[in-house]
Amino acid sequence: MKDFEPVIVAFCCHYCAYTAADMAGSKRIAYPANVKIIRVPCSGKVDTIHIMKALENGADGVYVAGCLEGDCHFKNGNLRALQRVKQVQALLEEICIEPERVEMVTMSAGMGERFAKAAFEITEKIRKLGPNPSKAAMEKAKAA
Amino acid sequence: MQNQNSIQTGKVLVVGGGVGGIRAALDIAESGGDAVLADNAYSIGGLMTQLDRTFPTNNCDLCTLSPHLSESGRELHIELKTMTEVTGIQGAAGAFEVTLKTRPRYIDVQKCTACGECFERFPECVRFTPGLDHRAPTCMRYPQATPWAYSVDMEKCNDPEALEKVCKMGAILPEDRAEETLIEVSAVILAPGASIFDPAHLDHFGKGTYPNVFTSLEYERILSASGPTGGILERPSDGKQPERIAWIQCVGSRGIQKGAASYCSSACCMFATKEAIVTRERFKDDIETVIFYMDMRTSGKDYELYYQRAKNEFGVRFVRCRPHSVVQNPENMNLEISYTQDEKSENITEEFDMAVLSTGFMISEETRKMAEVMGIELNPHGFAETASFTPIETSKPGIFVCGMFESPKDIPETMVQGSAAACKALSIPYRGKPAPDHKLRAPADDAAENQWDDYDEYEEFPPERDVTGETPKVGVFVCDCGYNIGGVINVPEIVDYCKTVAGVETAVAVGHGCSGESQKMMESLIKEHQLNRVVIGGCSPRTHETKFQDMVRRAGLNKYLVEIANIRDQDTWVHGDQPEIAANKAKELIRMAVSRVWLSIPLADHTLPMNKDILVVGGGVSGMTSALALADRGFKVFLAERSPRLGGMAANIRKTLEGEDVRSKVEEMIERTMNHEKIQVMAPAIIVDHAGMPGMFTTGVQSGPQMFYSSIKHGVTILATGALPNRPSEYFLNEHDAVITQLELDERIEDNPESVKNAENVVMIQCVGSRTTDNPNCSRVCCQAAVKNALRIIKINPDARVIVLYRDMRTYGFQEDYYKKAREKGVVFVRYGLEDTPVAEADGDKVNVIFKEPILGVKVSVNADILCLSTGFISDDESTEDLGFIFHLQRTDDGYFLEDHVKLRPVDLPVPGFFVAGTAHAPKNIRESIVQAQAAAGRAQTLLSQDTINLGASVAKVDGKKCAACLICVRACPYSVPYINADGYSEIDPARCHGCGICASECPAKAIQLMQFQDDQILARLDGLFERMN
Amino acid sequence: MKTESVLEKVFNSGQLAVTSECGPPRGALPEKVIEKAKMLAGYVDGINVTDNQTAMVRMSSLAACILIKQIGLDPIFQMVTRDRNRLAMQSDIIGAYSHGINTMLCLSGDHPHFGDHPMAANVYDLDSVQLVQTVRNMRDNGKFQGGDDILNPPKMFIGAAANPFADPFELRVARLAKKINAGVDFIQTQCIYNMAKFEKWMKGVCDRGLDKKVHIMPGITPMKSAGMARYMKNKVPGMDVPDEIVKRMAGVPKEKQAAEGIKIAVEQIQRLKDVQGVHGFHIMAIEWEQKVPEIVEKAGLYPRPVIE
Amino acid sequence: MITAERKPMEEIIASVRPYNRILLVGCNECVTVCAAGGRKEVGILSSALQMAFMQEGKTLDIKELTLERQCDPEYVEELVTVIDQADAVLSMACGCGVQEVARRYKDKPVYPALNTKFMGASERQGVWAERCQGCGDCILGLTGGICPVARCSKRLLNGPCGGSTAGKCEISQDVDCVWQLIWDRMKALGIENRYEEVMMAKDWRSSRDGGPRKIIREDLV
Repeated sequence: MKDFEPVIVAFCCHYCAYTAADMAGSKRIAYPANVKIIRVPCSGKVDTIHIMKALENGADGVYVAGCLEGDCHFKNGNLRALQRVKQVQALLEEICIEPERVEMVTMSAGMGERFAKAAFEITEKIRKLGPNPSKAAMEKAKAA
Repeated sequence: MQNQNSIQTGKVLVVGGGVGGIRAALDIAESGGDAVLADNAYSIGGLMTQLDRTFPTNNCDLCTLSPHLSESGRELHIELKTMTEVTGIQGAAGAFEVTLKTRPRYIDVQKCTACGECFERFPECVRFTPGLDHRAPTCMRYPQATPWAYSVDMEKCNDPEALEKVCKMGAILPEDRAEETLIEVSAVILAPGASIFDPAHLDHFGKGTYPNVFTSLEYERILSASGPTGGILERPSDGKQPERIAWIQCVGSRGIQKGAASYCSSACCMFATKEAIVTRERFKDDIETVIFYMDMRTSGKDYELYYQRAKNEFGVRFVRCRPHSVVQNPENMNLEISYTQDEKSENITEEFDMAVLSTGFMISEETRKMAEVMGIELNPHGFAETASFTPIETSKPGIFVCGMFESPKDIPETMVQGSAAACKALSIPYRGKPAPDHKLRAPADDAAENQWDDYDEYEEFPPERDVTGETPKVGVFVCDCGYNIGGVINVPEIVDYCKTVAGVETAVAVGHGCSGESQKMMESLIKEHQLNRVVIGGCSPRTHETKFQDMVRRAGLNKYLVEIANIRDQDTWVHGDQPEIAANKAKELIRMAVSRVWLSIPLADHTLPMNKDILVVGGGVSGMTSALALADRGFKVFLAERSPRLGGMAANIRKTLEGEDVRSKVEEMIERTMNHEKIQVMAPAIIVDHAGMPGMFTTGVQSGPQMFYSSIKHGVTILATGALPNRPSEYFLNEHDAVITQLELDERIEDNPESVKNAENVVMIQCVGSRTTDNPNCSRVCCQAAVKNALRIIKINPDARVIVLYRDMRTYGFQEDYYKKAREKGVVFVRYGLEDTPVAEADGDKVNVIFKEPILGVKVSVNADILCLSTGFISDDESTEDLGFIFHLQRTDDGYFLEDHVKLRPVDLPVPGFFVAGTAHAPKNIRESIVQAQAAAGRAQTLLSQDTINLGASVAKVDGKKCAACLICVRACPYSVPYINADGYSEIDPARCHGCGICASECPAKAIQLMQFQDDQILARLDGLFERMN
Repeated sequence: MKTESVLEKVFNSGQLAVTSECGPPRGALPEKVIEKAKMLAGYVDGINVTDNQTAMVRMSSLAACILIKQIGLDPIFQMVTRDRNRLAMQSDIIGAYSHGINTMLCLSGDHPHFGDHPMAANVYDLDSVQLVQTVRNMRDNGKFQGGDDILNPPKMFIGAAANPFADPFELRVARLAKKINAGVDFIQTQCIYNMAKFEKWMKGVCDRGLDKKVHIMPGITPMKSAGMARYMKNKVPGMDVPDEIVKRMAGVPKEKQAAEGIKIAVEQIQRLKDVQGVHGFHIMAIEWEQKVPEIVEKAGLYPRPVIE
Repeated sequence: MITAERKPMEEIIASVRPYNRILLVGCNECVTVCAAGGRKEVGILSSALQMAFMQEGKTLDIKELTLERQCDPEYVEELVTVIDQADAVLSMACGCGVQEVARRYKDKPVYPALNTKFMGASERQGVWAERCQGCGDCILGLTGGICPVARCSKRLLNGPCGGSTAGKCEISQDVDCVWQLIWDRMKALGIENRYEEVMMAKDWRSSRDGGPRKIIREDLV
């Protein structure tokens, strides 16, 4: 497991998180390349299925990044996203996958540092958890 | 409710095609006016296009400017006249007749495709930068040049016939002649910019003699990827990469050298700091950077933080001194710089590999001549004469000024003035004879008739090609963005990889994809390969999506068939030091975009009618200026002021530095505002709620003595809420009667001159409560206030001893003259450092001020009758926090509103439809506040001139066949848009849909899809990402 | 006289009646039933036998009633509608009557949620009001609920419960009226601690003249300890225990709390004796049956009248 | 509307474990409206199942399909083209739908993925509450439009029982005492005088107690 480089999908809302990611870039703040950003208009657009499919396709972790609480460009999309993340966490628990693989984070558009910090922390957390058990088992099965 | 511009505006002539002129012309065009943009050069762009990167974002500005350039190039309300100068003007405001003379270009701009064939064959030399290379007969100024055509210097051409034959398009016109045109305009904007001080005559700096001495602009070109060395930093003397570089400030400014201007050029401190940072950023510890300066004048918004970062993060060394000479070591061609410092008596000599002279800005002879033709008055420095309350108005009504020609300044200030000039120019009613080519903006009454009927004729896009049924053919275009992308990853290798990605028809490297040249290339590739989907590997779609959407539109595709992979902002900028990782990520991002674009479908935008009323928040000078500017144009303005009376902070100021009477001007302004039939003043008033989008905002205001609630409908919002006078509890302020602030001193000198008449000693301490940990930025106005008040005290009481204790004297621009005058009049200026701040002790009704005399190095105590603290500004944190929350606006760490782009959009706030003016944006003086307020009014008009609001295509769509009418969308929508229609399924009005997609992700029947973000499109990105695994 | 019930006879004699109760054991232990019943012999006019009280499985009420009847005492057959449908209930009523049991109490019963079989199906084919109606129809019309004639119809003296304190309070008198409409003869109430509120309810009952149509027996439950008082106050739904009672219990030393509880019960009976419409007392000494004689004596309700 | 909710994953996983090819069928009626078995839930379950089995080193061939109504034979007929490609059907319909699929495809094992709960109404987004038991003999006209059969824990027709406290049922603070609601409503309608009429014992034949029920509309047959 030494060489395990997790693949993490980050669904980022256009108005805050995606902008924060750009901001991190323009400030040249590095963060792990493990994090793959998918832009959505609002974190409330992130469907339970999107998160599930990301994991099913092989992501080791998924997080939804939205605006700060009370700051959602679309009023409450971030709160809805949080509820869906919780729903996925409960479902993952039912199928014996660590619910911590899925997470919700919030930040404002100017928080390039926070974006980078979240990317680091989540990457490290997933690195510790190891590969997505579904993907790992399949790879083992294929090897055998 | 619908108030429209009731003034007929004629054309506006904009002289000068730098950023200021471009901004002005664009704002005029966007506001529905027509502009003629004339520039003496071969193409527009001005100085800024020669900069590699700009502060404080350190972006390469070619890319940030170019969208403006091509907007300008394509905008049919702007007539572009390059190689053109003004030779005569007749008439008056409202009806000027201007004669323009256009030199021959020898190239037919319509035919030239800028293929470069002529340049290839006559490659003698190309003038890309001033001074570093020789001149070419065929000259392209820079890759994004507009117009999109070369120009020929026929005098340098030995064989015109051969040259003519080279061009397959027949665009070369050896017989081209100069041409004179007479145009009728209602107003003129002068934006000729400045030229750079030429230090060649200064023997002691060796410019022109020593190969390794440059001007800062030359150094900028060397760093530039499109510069003469292709971005490679090496010494001309031996081709080696330098190890030590020195910057010498104030070359040609502050009257230091022979022939130097006496004013401060304002931008050079930041300019040099940026160059040093960029150098350190790129070369890390391989290159040592030192800046020799007199005062660091980083007084712009957040500039002080940038300066601190340069020192503390990038390790740029700052040395306060005046280097007296640069001497070349003949052996190694190194440069020895000698200087002395205040605190040390000995002469220090340091050796450098390269020296950069921070040369200041001058007004060129050409500009002076133009001013003469125009008949406007100039100040003694050759800049246009203006006044604090009419900061962009020249001495001749109807002629306005913006940018450097008003005073030396940096890009954001120039952008602000550009917008302000547009606003002022548009306010001049057209009085000339009606001419068919004057597209008059109609008044409200008959607006419907003709205002936008003829808009279709401006339509420049070809019809959209119907791609339904076609198998997707994807073209991938990868930008290098100079070093931004190309310096980190190997773009050709990425392109080769893209060709292997399933579904990709072709992949090409396009350099600066945003440049005119690259755009043309992509257009033709799209047509040639019959591409029906496009992926751009470039910068963030947040900034450049529109540009590439327009590009594919020109190529005949629907604008939603392009997808941008953000391989710059989210890849090469992030993983700059890990090229391999960056390359892999770039491939991933492009793969994801290809997979996504495969499923893109053509979409149409939705529109809504525009409410043309304006809400201005804040009734100080800025707010009133914006309100009056818009109301004079016929717009209805709601002006909400928190306090019962208008006037703001300026109501407490008596005089400007230049000696103008502030009080009477402010009173006059209040009078006009209160009585203006188009302005509804609400005071006292507080904002309590807000909703909507640009063109249809609704804001709840409680106002009047009873604080009644009313709901205002408006199309745009201008925030001019100001800042607060800072009043930190330091140096016995509020405790001892002898301790006052500059504001109080100003009042006392004016209202009670007797009280200062007998003062023997007046001590002023600068930077009290500014440039500190709590309030890290510079308050900008305090140095000028100190100089202003010192001069006034000396005038009343010539025997008074006035001592100003300062950290850096920041009397930028022409304020330097007053600083100089104060020194001549005997005002003593003593520098202090943070390690040795002055101390005060109460002494009866006086105060002893103890400070260190830096030259002697001893402590001195002065028994002061008045201790005046320069406390400057502090943001109105509570107000901006509340308003930021209500309006969803971002703020800086120190509580000012954060603009959309610090460089290029300094008046626009990130939330569309919001603009900022005055000290709510950053500390500034009255003159600067008024300019920004006029600019805000101008920017607002660009929105208000539209009759409809474009809502984009990202709206939710319901598939009625799948809908179970469960009402989940009806309940989930934050804006209550969906409803169950008569047919029994959910319906979403695209005009009201905000495009968040919450309904789509909640819908249990998956009957709702958000256009542009459909589920399969989002999942396609995952497929693209995980392709390598599966 | 509608029935042979001793209880009915005491009421008719115009004297205050006394009943108490006996919870059947959770096992086949007939001696336990007999032991508890004997403690009450001579001190009460009827012994309520609970029916799977608090939704816990116990010896069937019918069987325990038969045991008590066999030793010559007078059981009151409690029946809840929770566990049986109308067929089972009617057959049990006939069965009981066959053993000489002539007094019963019709209840809906605690919800299984509270008992030891929360997973059980609850029947509730009829509710308590409908059961009262059914029993009255059997007695007065000699008909089963389905309409067929009964051979030797059971003559049951019909009781029901009332809780004067449950919400909505304004409905409590109306619900009593409804039970009277259905044919109830006597009412045993929930334990009464809030005297004032009970009196208010009784006033409502008397104002409508309902006291003339039904015999009301307030429930009296002596507290064993301050802890029990607190428990009743906080944990038992529909119970109204005023703070004074809890304070009074807590105000005496632990070893004297039981005596204090008895004292309170006696005082309550004394106070309610004179309330219009109160025709007797139902003394529920939960798992404390041995104290009933003492209460009855101290309250001046002893000896019990001898009814022929 | 019929409400349902997804069975625990463990149970669903166990039911389909023997199979490789699963036809996962949703229903676009009631269970879509109560967010239990529409297209979205089908997608989520499909993904969850796939991941669960991947952990056992196995990939399922899951075909997702959502029918307009699983309780109508014509719609169920639509499965005919894909049924042969599946070893088993996992139905996300209510019990009616599951049975309809089982009836039509006799040789195909059919498993329910949902627990059918009750006939209810949605109180607000995401909250559904039981409203009707389908007793077949509606008494709502007598009870102010509020059903004690479905909403009284003891099904009392002459409630409330003694456990009613502050408008709540004795079994839980989260359950309204329906008799409080009925009483309030009767007062609002001014018909509180009818409260004291004894409501007669109900004839349960019209309910499930009378055996499986059927409606035959001769005019439509």
